[in-house]
Order: sequence, then structure tokens, then C-alpha cells
Amino acid sequence: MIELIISAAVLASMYGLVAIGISFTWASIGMLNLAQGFIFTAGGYAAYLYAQTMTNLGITEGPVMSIGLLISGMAGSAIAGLFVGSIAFLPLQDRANFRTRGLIATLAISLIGTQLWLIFFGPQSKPLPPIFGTGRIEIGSGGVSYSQLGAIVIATLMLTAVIMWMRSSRAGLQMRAMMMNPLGAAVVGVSVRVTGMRVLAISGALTGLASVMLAQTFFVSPTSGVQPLTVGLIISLAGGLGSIPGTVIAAAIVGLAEALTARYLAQSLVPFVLFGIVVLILVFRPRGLGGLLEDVRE
Amino acid sequence: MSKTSSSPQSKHLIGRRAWRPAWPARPDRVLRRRRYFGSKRSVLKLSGQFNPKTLKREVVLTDKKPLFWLFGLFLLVAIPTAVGSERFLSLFGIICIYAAINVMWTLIMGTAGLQSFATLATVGVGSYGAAYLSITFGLPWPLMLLVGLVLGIAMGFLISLPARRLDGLYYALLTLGLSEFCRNFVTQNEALGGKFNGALFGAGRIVPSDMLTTRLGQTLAFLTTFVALLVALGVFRWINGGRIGLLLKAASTSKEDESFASAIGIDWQRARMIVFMVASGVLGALGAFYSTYIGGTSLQIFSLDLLLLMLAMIVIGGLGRAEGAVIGTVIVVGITQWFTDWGPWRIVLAGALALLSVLYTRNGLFGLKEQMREIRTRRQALHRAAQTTKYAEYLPQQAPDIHDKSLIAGRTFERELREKLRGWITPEIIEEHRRSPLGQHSDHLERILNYFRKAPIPDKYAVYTEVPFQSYRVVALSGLPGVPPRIVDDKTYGSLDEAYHAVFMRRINDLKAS
Amino acid sequence: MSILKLTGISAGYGPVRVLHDLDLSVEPGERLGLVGLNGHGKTTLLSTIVGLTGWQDGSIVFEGKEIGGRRTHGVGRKTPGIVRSGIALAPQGDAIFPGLSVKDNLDSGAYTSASWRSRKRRRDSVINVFPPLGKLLKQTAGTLSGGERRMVSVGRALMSDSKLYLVDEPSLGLAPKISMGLVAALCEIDIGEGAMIIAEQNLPLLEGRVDRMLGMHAGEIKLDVGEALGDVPPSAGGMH
Amino acid sequence: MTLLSCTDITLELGGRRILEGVSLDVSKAEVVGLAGPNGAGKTSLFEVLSGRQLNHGGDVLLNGTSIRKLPMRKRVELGLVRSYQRPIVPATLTVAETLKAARKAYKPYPARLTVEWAAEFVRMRTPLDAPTALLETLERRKLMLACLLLRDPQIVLLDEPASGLTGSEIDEIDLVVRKLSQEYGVAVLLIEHRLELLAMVASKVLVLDVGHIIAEGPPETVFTSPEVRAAYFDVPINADLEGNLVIS
Repeated sequence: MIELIISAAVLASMYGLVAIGISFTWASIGMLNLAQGFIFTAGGYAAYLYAQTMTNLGITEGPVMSIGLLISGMAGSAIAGLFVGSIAFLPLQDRANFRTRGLIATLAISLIGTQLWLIFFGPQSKPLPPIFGTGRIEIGSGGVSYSQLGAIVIATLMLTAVIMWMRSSRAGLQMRAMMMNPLGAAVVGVSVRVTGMRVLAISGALTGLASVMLAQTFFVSPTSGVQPLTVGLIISLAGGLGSIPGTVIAAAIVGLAEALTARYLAQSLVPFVLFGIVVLILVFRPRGLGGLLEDVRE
Repeated sequence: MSKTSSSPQSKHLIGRRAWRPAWPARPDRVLRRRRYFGSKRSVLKLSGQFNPKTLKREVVLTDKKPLFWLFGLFLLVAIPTAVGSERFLSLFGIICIYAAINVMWTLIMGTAGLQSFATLATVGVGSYGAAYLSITFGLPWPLMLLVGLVLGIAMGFLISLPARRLDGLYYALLTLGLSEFCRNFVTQNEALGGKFNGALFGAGRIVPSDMLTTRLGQTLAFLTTFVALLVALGVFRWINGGRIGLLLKAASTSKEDESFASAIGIDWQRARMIVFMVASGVLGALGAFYSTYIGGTSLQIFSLDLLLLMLAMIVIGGLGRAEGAVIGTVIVVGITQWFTDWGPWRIVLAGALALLSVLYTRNGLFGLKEQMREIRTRRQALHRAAQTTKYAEYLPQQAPDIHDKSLIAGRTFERELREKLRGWITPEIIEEHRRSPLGQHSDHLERILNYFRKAPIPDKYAVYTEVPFQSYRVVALSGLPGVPPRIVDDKTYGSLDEAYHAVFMRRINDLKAS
Repeated sequence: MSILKLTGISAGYGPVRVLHDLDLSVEPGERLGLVGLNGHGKTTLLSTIVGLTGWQDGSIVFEGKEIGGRRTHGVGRKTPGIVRSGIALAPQGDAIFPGLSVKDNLDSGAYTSASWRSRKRRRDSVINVFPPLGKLLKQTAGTLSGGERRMVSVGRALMSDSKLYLVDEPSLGLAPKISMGLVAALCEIDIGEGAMIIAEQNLPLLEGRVDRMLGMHAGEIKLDVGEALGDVPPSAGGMH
Repeated sequence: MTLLSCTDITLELGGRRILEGVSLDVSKAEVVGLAGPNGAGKTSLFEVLSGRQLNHGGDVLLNGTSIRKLPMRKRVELGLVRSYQRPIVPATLTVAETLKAARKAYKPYPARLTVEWAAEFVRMRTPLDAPTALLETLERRKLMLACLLLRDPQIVLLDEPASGLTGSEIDEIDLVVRKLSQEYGVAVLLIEHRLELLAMVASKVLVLDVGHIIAEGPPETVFTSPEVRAAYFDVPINADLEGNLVIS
């Protein structure tokens, strides 16, 4: 039972990180970032390169390795986010039909990106060294491994920090303002371009964090971004694009559903269950669980 | 004014001024027109115009598209048939099938305005359904096509259900997941070839498989794909150019358009659904056709990469246009199927092309012409704005569009005249007019008055006698029959001369302001 | 030296040219009324100053710094920079943030770090000007009535330490009673060495309250206000 | 004879009461004015009457039968049409195509000559091949009116038809409204801020404030009633020479 909850929580926190990135990007700059899968893999490969370099220098574990892995993954994804932004956001931002164009541009980037990883890193999966060690804490009948615990704790900390920062700081207020009314934001001195790039970097960093931690179990491969992207999309849809509480709840539901299905039915049924859940939610709430923002934006 | 009641408000009341019908002798109307047999659509769009220089009527071909289409389709069928190598024929066969699918997708995304990514899912369902039935029950190919059509319509119905409730983007993402869902379904299902990684073999073919080794058979197979493309284009033209297409064009670009459409009674949601179902039916049939073409089907049809590539095709050609879908397909399929030895780089190239067209063109290749024209007009406009006075009465941006240059000349003359007259307005002239509004005047004043006299009637000032010899007021004529002049201010004048002078002063003010 | 100097300004949207070669200068400490009928370019003039028009040409010198120039695309791209240099705009309609609370809406107006630090004091002084906002601080701005929204929008512009305040149609769509109050409050604010431009269609609202009135007619500045209004009483709209 | 009537309309949006107990009757060939400060619920009442907003309390009757549940386009087919406050026209069509779309919106299609009649009726002065997106406000409104009128409606709801227009342009719209009611017997329900326009054309005026009707009757009595002045026109009223009302 505990193992079930733990694995649900791990999945929920990982997917939640990706989904919040997607949701956040959509809400503030109106661009649906379908290159999030590419950004995800970029973080994984950055961490892999870091691990390679460190191993060559003779360091295979310890805090330098762990923290370095996390930071390099986040940095890699943030840079990839900025890259996506400079291609798909900056040139298109004040053009007609930005939403559709942005969607297509990010799709094209993800198409190209996958092939580029294939060219440079080959089709094999790359493992990462463990970040949190290999130990395990026994609780009652079940137990929780360090990596699971670490993933949950770090994801929660990061999310809380980002949300707190959004709530209280001036930059956060500016981002929220831009979500509501881009013209009004421009009038109060918020630069859409600067803030947009900032948002892309932050959501990239969150995705990179998820990437490094998921790579502990699933490794890094050119197509490893597809699954998180799909699930992230499903969660941000079900949660209502742009709503942080909605996304968190949806992440919890989806994580639980995936863990339950994988345990009691079959791993292969997971996509069906997830798809069913999102269809159900959207049938009853066409704007997702917390999606009031769409109304507000228009 | 209901239709049934014999209401007295019918349009043909006695005493109502008859509205004027347009006479056929207008130069911009073309009298003779060839039409497609059995329809009201004309073959070539001709238009008449009046040439102000030669004073002659000219008939010009306004729309050269049908000619380009004819030429392009001829090339598409002639090149592979003439070359006749197997690789060429199969390449063009694939191009035709993909182009047909893309044309239908364009119908959904462009005409219906539904951002649906479930195209390949529909094709796949048609393909798998037809192939499965053909393998299991030995269905002949015409029945396979029928099955595909039915499955496609059913699929279209199912997918269109959430479209009524969901917002554009949510709908797009939901349908994006659908082909992934279908792929999973097929891999889980043993009957559908889950064991062979989703591949089905041995479905019925249009061209018997023993003929396919000969050049004739290969050419025939290619020709069937070409016919499929023609059918798709025909459906596209039938819907997009017809009533439904027009209604949807009035409704589908924005929320405001939707409000307008419902205000004039257009049931755009129903129209959208009809288009969606028709397109889905054709897509299903195309799927079944694909099965008959390759004699089976495979999982590749549901892959996300293929969907992205097809999106790239549409984007490169230009969203919402049939010609864009076809040309985009030729380019992308040409790259990815012909240069197979480039490995992943050809996908990168296709993606880069799509990215470039999103970044730098307004609407793909076929939007380029319009875009170039706009850039040119803007440059011309800026150039003309520099030489200010010549086009002064028109916005410099308008000037290139005005066909009759004599209008520009006339307006320019008017402006120069006004400038000259404005220079003549002095206190002495005004004083002269105040002393004697009527009678002999100095030359300058007379010319100014002449200019005022020939002013157009709407908003022209006039004197209104309230009480003869006692009170007069200044009014402005409306210029419309039935609309009384409006009183300009609340001043009354004791004598006619004073009123004349007041009118003169108003006109002087207007002249100064213009 | 004048605080704002426009020379040869033309601006418009797409093929439409709204402003024709106009000149204007605003002196420090001045409250300027800009009067004209709908569609004659008042809003466009204010938008031009902060760079929100489709295209524009001509020089805009604000406190000795050039912020205008020729621009044919990138609507609003320069706006944040211009706004930060000390021009506050309360735009026509309600460009408020409907999902944020009134407090956050006001705070968002304090966009320089100095004004952000003193935002509490500034908020209080805005509430002094518009007392009804005091009770509404926690409420979501989207649920406010038209008049309250306008107060938030104007109040937000007052939160910054700007040199030049641009207020666009404070009376638009408001009942006369409310717009009177709003304009009266605007005209009592201490602007010190700064300046304020109020664009307004309703002439009597501004009469006697502002230092100088200019008329706008067909995209040009007219000194004679009556002429700009086409000699028609402002609210009569020509119906006699 | 009552053509359109609504009884006891209540409407709540997002927890706010927009309309409360609004009732009104419009007879054939009558021009009824609807005035009131912004946010009083005038446009919301139109949304209810035209069927864009179906979640409301109360009943709407057209010719004595309830149309409460009918969506907008069904009401259009019954002869109840409306215009919008913003001068909206399709973004991608030309004038001729817009008129054609209106003609072919549903069966039976009116004759093509009807379109020319409607365009003539509203005095459209635009070339038929001009893109609608480039039209000016007056022409946009006229195009919308032409599209509405070519189906011979029984009642037209006009939402601030004069907003964004200037003197002589308002005259034109005013003329169309008069001709509609006086010559063709079409009932008109008119939202208007400018009271002098209402005073000129309307036979009855209703004043809304915060979702309630606070006054109803002929314009002269309504505009001078102290209640209305207290709630809405808290500014001096002076009558000009013709006895028309000018708020200054």
C-alpha cells in the first residue's frame, strides 16, 4: 500500500513539474510549448554529459556529482527553453495567429530535435549515476528508496519555491499580470519579450529537474521526452491550462491512476486509463479542473 | 413581417419609390459565361472592366488558378507515367495518397476551422478495419472502400462530439492524443496483428498482385492513387466553394465572426459538423484505399512522426489551401522518400522547412505572392508619402489601388485650389463681404464665392427663413432625400444679409480647416 | 524646457492613417485637456506617445530624450521601456487584470524598484484619491463595476513615480455622476513638476478644471476647441 | 398588439445579479428605447431576448408563444434579429460574399434581388467587392443591418446603433430606424446612450438601473422624472429651442 502511494507520489511530482511548465508557458505567453519533450531530453543529455566529464575526472559519486547532476540538468533544459523561445517565441510574438504559429513552430522543433539527438547521441539509452544513493527506508510492510524520497522532496520544494516566488515578488506579479492582459501589462512596464523568455527558462528548469530524476529509472534516449510530454499535456489539459492548483490536483490524480493501473491491471493499459480520465474530466469541465483563466484571458 | 400573413408591409407598396436595378450594360459585368454542366459554377472567372484611357471595355481573366491546376495535375500524372520506373511510380503513388489525406485535413482545419489532429487516426481506423475484414472475410476492394467510408463517418461522428463543448486548443490536444491511443490499441490487439508489430498482410487489391510486377500494373496502381487525389480535390472544391464553405467562411475565423454568423441565422455548428463528417468519411475511404494499394496496412500510419511530417507538409504549402496541401506534400514526401540515404537529416530538413515557413512566410508558399505584394505596396506607399502633395487627398497607401488616375489628379487640383484660396482670405475680404454679401465684388472674393457655390450638396450650408424679414437661421443640408436639413447653431439673424454673411463665415472657417 | 515635445507625428494602424503631421508640446506642471469627437485621434495620440500604434513616424522628445522615431511594426515592443522612463498611461477601456485582486492591480502599477518598495504608501494615497477602492482591496478586479474598474485603472497609473500622466477618456461609458467625480479627483491630484494629459470627448467635464485645452479634429490639433467639436454641443451628437 | 414581450427576466452571471424582474412589451411598428448607465444590464437584456444567453429566469414571448428555450438562430428564423454594439462583420469576406452568406443562411433563400433591395434600403455606399475588414464603422453597421433586413424581420433589436458615429452618420441610421417602423411596420427595440436620439424616434422609453426598470413611459415624462434624474442624470438638464433634450 505504502509503495503504491509512494510510486504514485513520485509519478505525480515528476509529471507535475513538466505539466506546470507547459501550463505556465501557455498562460503567460499564450504559446503551447510542444517542444517540452525536446527540452526534457536536453536536460537529460546535459546531465549525462556532466556525468561523463566527472567520471573522466574520477568522481563517480558524492555531493559534487549529485548536485552537479541536478544543476546541469536544470541548466541544460533552461538553455533549451531559451533556445525554443528565441526560435518560436521572439520572432513570432507580435505576428498574427501567434497561437497557431507557435504551436506549429514548437512541433517542428520537437520533430527536428528528436532527429538531432539521434544523430549526435545515437539511439541507445544513456544511464545516469544515482543522485540520492541506493539505500532504502523500510516503513511497515513496504519501503521507500532514497531516490523516490529525494524525487518527492526536491520536486515539492522546487514547486513550492516557484509558487511562493510567483505570489510575492514583483517579477511574479508581472508574470501573473501578463497572463491576464498583455496590453495592460505593457502599459505598466512589463516587457512581454523579457518576461516571456524568463518564463520559458523557468519552466525549462522545472522540466530539466524532472528529466534528471526520471532518468534515474528510465534513462535518457532521443525519444524519452515523448512520454513526459504526452502525460504533461494530459495533466495540464485536465487541470485547466494556466491554473496551478488545478494542475497540481490533476497531477495527483494522474499519478495515482497510473500507479494503480500498473499495479492492478497492466502497464500496457496505462495510456488508455489516462486518456479515459482526461476525456471524462473534459466532458464534465470543458476548461479543465481549474480552468477559469481562459475566460479571463479573452 | 411573417411570410404567411398577408402583411401590408410587403416591399411592393404603392407609392414606394422603386429601387433601381443594375443595368447589364455596366462594364464590370460579364454577360456570357460558361458553366460546368449541371451546376451554376463558372469554368473560368472572367470580369469586365472599363479602361479609362482607351474608353473601351476589356474582358480579363481574373482567376488563372484553374489553368495552373490543370497544368500541375497534368505534370503530376504525366511525369511518373512517362518515366515509368517502379521507384518513381511508387513515390508518386505515395505523394498522391498523402496529398489526398492532406487536402481533406485542410478541409477540416481550414474550411471547418476545427483544429483536429485526428486525421491519421481516422485514416488508420479505415485502413485497419478494411484490411481486417478483407483478410478475414475476403472482402473485395469496392466493399473495402465502402467499409472505410462508413468507418470514417462513424469515427468523424465520435470525434466531433467533444468539438461542440471543447475550446479550440483543448480539442487540438485531445485529438493529438488519439492516434497514440489507436496505436496502443492495435499493439494490444492480437487480431489486428499485434503479434507482427501491427502489420496486416493479404488484403484485397484493386490492381491484382500478379500484375504489379509489370510496368502496366505499376502504372495502373499509380493511376488509382491519382484518381483518389482527384476525388479528394473534388470533394474539397464541392464543399469549400459551395454554400457550406461560404457560411463557414463567414463564421470561422474568430468569436466575433461567430457572433455575426449566429445573428444572421447561420447554423455554423451544424455546417462545421457536416464538413467534418464528410471529410472524415473520405479520410476513412482513403485509409481503406491505402490498404488496397499496399495490400495490407501497418502501424506506421498511427505514428506521431508521420503526423508531424504531414503537418509540416500543410504548413509549408500554406494552411487552408488545397494547392498548398498538394505542393507541400510533393516537397516533403519528395525529400523524405527519395533521399533515403540521408538518414535522419532528411527529417531535420523537412522540419526546418516547416519552421522556416512558419517563421518567415505569412501562409506558406502560396501566401508568398500576397506577402510580396503587400511588402511592395507598403514600400510604394512610403515612397509616395515622401512626395507629399501629389496624392494628398488620398492616403498614400490608397493611391496605388486607385485605377482611375484622373480621380487623383482631380483631388490634387482641388487641394491646390483650396490652398490658393486660403491665401486670399484677409480681413479686408471678409469686411467687403460683410458690407455687401450680394452684388459686385473684387476678383479674389468673387473667386472664393464661386468655389463655395460649387460645393457638394451634403452638408452644404443654407439659410432658413423662420419668419420672413425678421429671423433667419443657418442650416446644413443633409443631401439625402427625406432627411430635413439640420440646424447648425442656435443663433438667429435679423436680416438676410447677416445670415448670408454668417454662412460665408462658416464656409471660410471650413476652408481654413480643410 | 517642455516636458514632452511632439514634432511631425503621423501614426495609424495598417493602411489607415489617423494622425497627420501634428505638433504638440507640454510644459512642466501643466494639466492639458484634449477634446475631440470619437475617431478623431485622441486615443491614437496617447498611444503614439507610448508606442502602441500600428506604425508611427516623427519625433517625440520626453525630458530631452528621443522616444519616438519611425516604426512600422512591433506594436508595443518599446512600450515598457517608454513607460519605465516615466510616462504612465491609463488606457481607454479597462486594461486591468481581471483575475488579480484590486490590491495586486494597484501594486502592478509600481513597476520601478523604488516605487515597489514604497507601494504601501502609494496605495494609501491612491485610496485617498478614490476612497471607494479602500473597501475593495481584496476583491477580484474582474467582478468590479465599470466605474470601479476605471478607478483601478487610473489609480494604477498613479502608483508609479511618473513625470507624465496620460488619461484616456476617463468618462467613457460611465454615468455622468461617476465620471464627474472621477475627473474632479484627477484634476485635484498634485502632479508637481510633472504634467497630465486628459483626453475627453465630453467638453464640459474638463472646462475650467484644466490649464489648457486643445481640440483634435481629423487627426490634427486645433487650438479652437469649438471647431474640433464641429460646432455641435458635445453630447448632442448632431441630432436636432 | 403585442409582438415581443418578456416577463420577469432574471439573470445571474458569475454570482452577480445582472437583471432582476425585468418585463417589457413591444408592439408592432413601435420603437421602444432602452436607456440606462453602463452596467445597468441593457446589453444583457438583449442577450436574453436574442437567445445568446439561455440560462435565465422568466419567459420570453414572441407573438404570444414562448421562445424561451429557442437558440439564437431559431429566433432569427422567427423574425427576431439583433445587432451588436461593436460593428462586427466577417473578417475574411467581401461585401458581396457577406450578403450572399446572409441570403443563403437557411432555407428558403430569398431572391437575389432582395439583397439589392436591402442594400438600397440601408443606403449602402460601398463597392460590392470591397473586403469587409476595411469598411468604416457606418458602412459596417449598414452591412449588418442589410444582412438582418433581407429576411423581413418582425422585430429588430439594435444595440447602440449610433455609437462611434458622428452627426450626419447618425442621421442616416436614424432614418433607417424610422423607415423600418413607419413604412414597414417593423418593431424596433433600441439601446441608446444619447437621449436626444431616443427622444426623437422612440414612442416609449425604459430606463434600466442595476438590473431594474426604474422608469417607463413616453420620453418626455421619463427624462424629466426626478427618480431617473437622481439615479442617472445627476447633471443639469437644459432644453434647447426645439424642446429637445440636451444633456450638457
